[in-house]
Amino acid sequence: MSKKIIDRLQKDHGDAVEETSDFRGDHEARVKAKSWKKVALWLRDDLQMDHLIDLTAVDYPEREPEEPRFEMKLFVRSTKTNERIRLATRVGDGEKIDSLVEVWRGANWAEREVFDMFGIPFEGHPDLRRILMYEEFEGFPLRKDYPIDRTQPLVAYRKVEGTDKLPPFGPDEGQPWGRIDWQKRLDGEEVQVSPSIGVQSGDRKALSTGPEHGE
Amino acid sequence: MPTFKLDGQEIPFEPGDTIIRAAWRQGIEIPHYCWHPGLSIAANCRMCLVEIKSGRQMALPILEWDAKKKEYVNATKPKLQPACQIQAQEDMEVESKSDNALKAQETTQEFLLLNHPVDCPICDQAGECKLQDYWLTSQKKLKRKKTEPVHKPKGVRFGPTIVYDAERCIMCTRCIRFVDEVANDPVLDMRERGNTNEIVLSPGRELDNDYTLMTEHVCPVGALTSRDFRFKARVWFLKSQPGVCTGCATGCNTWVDYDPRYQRVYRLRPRDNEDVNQYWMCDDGMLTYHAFHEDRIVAGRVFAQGRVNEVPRDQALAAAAQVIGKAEKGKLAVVLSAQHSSEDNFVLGQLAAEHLGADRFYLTGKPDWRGDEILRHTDQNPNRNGAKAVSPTAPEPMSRLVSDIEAGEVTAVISLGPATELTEAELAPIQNLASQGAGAASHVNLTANAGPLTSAASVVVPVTSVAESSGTFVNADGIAQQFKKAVQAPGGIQPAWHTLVEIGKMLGWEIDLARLGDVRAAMPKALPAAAEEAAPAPA
Amino acid sequence: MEPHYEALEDENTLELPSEPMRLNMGPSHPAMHGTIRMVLELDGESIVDVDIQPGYLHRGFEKSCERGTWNQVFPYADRLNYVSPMLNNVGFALAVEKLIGLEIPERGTYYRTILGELARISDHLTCNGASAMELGAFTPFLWLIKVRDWIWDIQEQETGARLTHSFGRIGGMAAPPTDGFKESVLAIFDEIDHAMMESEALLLKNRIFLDRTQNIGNLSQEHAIAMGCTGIILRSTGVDYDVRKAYPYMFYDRFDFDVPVGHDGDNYDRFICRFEEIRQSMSIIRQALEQMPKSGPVSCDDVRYVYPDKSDVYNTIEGTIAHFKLVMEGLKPPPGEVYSFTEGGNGELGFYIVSDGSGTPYRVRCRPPCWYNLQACRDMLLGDMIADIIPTFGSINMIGGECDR
Amino acid sequence: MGTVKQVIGGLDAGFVTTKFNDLLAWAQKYSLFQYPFVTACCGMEFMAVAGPRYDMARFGAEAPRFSPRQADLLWVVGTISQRQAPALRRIYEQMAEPKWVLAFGTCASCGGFYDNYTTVPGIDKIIPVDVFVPGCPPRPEAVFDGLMLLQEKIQTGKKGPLVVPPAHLPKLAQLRQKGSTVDFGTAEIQRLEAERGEDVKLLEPGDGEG
Repeated sequence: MSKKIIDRLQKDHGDAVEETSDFRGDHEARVKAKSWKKVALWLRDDLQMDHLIDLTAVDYPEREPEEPRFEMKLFVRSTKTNERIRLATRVGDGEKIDSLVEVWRGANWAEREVFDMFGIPFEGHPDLRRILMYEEFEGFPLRKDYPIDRTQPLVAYRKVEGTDKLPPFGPDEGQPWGRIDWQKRLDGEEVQVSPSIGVQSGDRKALSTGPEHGE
Repeated sequence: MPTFKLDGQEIPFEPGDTIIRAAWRQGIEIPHYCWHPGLSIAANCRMCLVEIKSGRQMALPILEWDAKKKEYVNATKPKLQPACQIQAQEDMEVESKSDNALKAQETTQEFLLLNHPVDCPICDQAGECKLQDYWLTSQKKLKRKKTEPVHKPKGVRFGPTIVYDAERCIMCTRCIRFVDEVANDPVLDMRERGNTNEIVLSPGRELDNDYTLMTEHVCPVGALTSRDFRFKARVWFLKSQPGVCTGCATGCNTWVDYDPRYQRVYRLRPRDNEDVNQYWMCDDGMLTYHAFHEDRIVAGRVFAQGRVNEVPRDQALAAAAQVIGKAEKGKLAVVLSAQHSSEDNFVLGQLAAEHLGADRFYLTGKPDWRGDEILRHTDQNPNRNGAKAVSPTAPEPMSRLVSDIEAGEVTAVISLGPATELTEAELAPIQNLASQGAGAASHVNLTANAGPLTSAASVVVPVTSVAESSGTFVNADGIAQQFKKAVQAPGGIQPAWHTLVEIGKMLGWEIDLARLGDVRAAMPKALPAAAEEAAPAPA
Repeated sequence: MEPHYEALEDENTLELPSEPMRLNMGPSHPAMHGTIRMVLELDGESIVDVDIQPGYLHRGFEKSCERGTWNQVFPYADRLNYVSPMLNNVGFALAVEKLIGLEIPERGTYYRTILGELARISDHLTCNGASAMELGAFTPFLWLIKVRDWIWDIQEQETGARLTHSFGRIGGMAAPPTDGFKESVLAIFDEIDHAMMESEALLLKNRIFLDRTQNIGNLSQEHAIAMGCTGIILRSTGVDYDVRKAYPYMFYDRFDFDVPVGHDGDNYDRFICRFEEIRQSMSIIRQALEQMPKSGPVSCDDVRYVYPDKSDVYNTIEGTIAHFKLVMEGLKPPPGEVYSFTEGGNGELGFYIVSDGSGTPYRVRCRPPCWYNLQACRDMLLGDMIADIIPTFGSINMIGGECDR
Repeated sequence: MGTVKQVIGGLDAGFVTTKFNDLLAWAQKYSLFQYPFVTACCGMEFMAVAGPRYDMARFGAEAPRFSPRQADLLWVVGTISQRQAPALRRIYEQMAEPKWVLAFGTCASCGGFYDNYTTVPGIDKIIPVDVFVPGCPPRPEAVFDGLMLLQEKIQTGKKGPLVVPPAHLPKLAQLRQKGSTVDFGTAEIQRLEAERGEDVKLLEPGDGEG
């Protein structure tokens, strides 16, 4: 990852850049969502960033509503100069973002995966289908508020005796301090996730709160 | 509001606040063992030492090892001061993360662990132990001392509820200060000095007052453990839901700690609430969780052929519906319970008034007990005010019900909860009423536990306990507080209000109360419950 | 992407123009390794269009990582590219160490290098053996699997497991090398050489093999780069991109080794490149074994991240607390995000990890080389015959666990 | 060979009589035609099993048939995702009776540690299973244990699924285990208990406690 590119980006597309960072030598530039494709083209043509490495997203549900929820990440490198850069942008829930397939054909499957896992629609993608999950699948697994153990079987399970989970398996499988229950956290109900993070109440910490069973 | 600087951050404080308290109000924790928001200041653990940049600098002369000269040279280092004792002042500049402060914390922590036994695997505090937390944040080093640690008494019985382990003790004296200042029963003190000193009981006394379990709660390490909780569960498998104590009319706020794998409650802990219980609870209150699981009514009971038969829940519901359906107009007595949530009482009162035209409402509850001026209220019932508030007409005492029955004005009773002030003898008329069988006249009781009213009923319908349902209590001061469902009720048991709705549906009534939200919406706005949310109280 | 109709336009094709036919290969097909589905658009025998559908082995790697502690990711990472688990182990460990800023002792790094290269050898042996078998040459498969088993014996002697070791740790390795490590590694090298020579003797003069690999499944350099291909697939087209050379990590800058590149990116080049890489890996291992310190720790001693000695855990309270904190809450890296990449069995294996400062990863993204290599498979297949799918797909070395994660 | 009823003229004379079913079972158990449904990591071990060192041919089960109609033993090797499940179900239904299913590895047996939105928690949720081979992946030795269990099952016509017992489990514990697949008889158990009894030393009062 290289600093020169960030500087050139600042110079040529200063208006598009929202924020730059270099943590542990990884240079990242966050650009406005609308100039996502423009900057990508510029990277490919002016900087010979011809080698697409990866494209993915991260879900920060707690940013909403002030900030867009998803953060798209693009990793590209140049086969000529061996330079690398990480490009980022923020997309809200349901907002469209320009597809990069015309810039790097390799983005095709990567974008399909992001669409499949996070539900981010891409503008101008040749065929935007689910790729890892099946068409019948509802919801987007890698969103934080999708419960990890919610299955949607295609084949009805046989009735087998004594194969359901018994304690200590079950709701939390003995995970210390329990799993993070994102749904509750977003509802603002969860007092604490683990002793390491969270509010300090009185003298002794509250343990993480449990699931509200219905009602 | 004046402010001072802590690590460059502006902290507002009220005049008289110490640094640590002002920071704590902002949710910033300065490492500490002996300081407790509800206790006096001892400043003896030296963990909260901070560097105060503003004002007159104090310096200590020290000898410093000079690597070049290969000898000790005279040097000075700033004098650190305990954040728990120094009062915050306008524009004060405090450094709790400066090198000197961190060094001091590290050294203090190392000394505290110097003679600590290797007990984490068998210690009940493991997982919520300050020694563990601060080791990670402040020390981060393995042991340097190679010699045998000092040994001190283990497993000393302090009283019926508390066991003391001197080796784990760090002498923060929180327990001593608590029994002295809060419980007003100064039986604890410390003897000896240095690495041999320990907590002892006053000669001839033992730790046996109404607030002994609090000493365990304020203990920042595993020195004091409660005989009720020790060796029962591991805290990192427990989860907490905000609850309200059912012990008395004070309505202390609690954390209900339960294990989601076994759906069982293991302990109650006080939840801070400046308006109600500050940081404390009484022993009887902390032990009320036993009622969530012990002598529970999980199946229905129907009195027939002169004996009580256990029946499944649905049959009990049918029998109850039959009794209520047969009840003569105006001769049905509705007994609300000060032990049940406002929601339960409200639904019972509403349904009876609307669909049965009942106008006789009575209020039952546990008899008064010995109160004190700390927390314990003489009224043992958490929700007397709430029940009164939601009752269609002002409820009569139970004694009146007895006389009404004797006068023959009441031939059927539907009652809530197991508790009653009446004695065995006074209950006799209700008993007789019940023993006539589930026929013309009878007594239906909805309850979670067995109790006097239960044994005087001809039909018993199981309902959930407080830990298994959400609801609202109104305490003696009229503060309405909501508690949350923690564990799943056994065998599909439903809350009392829901059970009543089911019975009503069996009788073909039109009821549009499906969820708790509907009930709360329908409850009189006069009740603050609809507005106020109890959980979790800002410290 | 428009379908490819070259075969129809060609004058010399004697076939009668026929209706395009839809054919479904997989998801359970012997040549599809069980987990890929190809919907083919056929004209006669030649492939007009193909829709490759991965995802039949999606096991929720990334979601599962957001559940446990950082060290609990290793078993999952093992099963990404399950032909060379140690490479994934090391890759993930390096990523988290980059996030924390941990330096691990020299000996540990060398140890990682050697075990990783052994895994790479077994990966290539498996791939070439299997693709030869799918072309009917069963004997090379037997020979190569035989030597692969010897490599696994060494892995087992070191880590205790034949295949899925979970041997890497954040800040080092689980255990130091065993006593006979160097000798046992050097002992099998001649065997590997021998087996490869024999297999090559059988295959490289074999008309059938050559016909089915040479100029089959060609991939042009531009396509390969634009598709994001890495590793053998990219190198076989003539691009000398190897992470070990381009961005040397660990001690790869201390070794002298070559990066084999192909010429016209067909199955034959890929096959040859794999065998050549095995030889390079062996020379790397030889050098590493020489340079590796004879004694010393393989893990760093920062008790916030690395498990303390058992003797400390059992005898001192500090050790007990450290163990308790690491097991129950997990180590806590600083908040932040890094992307760290290594040369995996199939190309650039990247881990993009996000930490919120807690003991549980906030996001673990694995950049799977197979994913992009398989994407380029369409370009390779268009215009070829249906029978060419077998060698082409075999030479890509698609590993379901890594591709679908 | 099943239960030999009667040997006429000694074995050298070379013919014995037995029940037809036993003979059939004996023939079937040594000529298993397998359909390898290989999806994941376990496939690598499956290669090793088929490879020269472990040589599955010894058990007469080496011939793979990639058409379910020609196979009578279905190896489910590796994780089965929800998306793959219909294919597995279909293939099982296409196989002709008599057919057996062997769950190769932990994922196939119970889903393993992939307890999430996409993985089937054990193929017995989809199709009936005859033998479970635990292990992630199982060692070839364990696989052969499973194969022999299956042969035993075919021969004796045992009902219900069998599980390969862990290797490290003490023999006594194995015997005591519910649904143990091997029956050494009570005499054996008593003998082992006797052995165990000897090396158990009773603590003298005061021992060990300082």
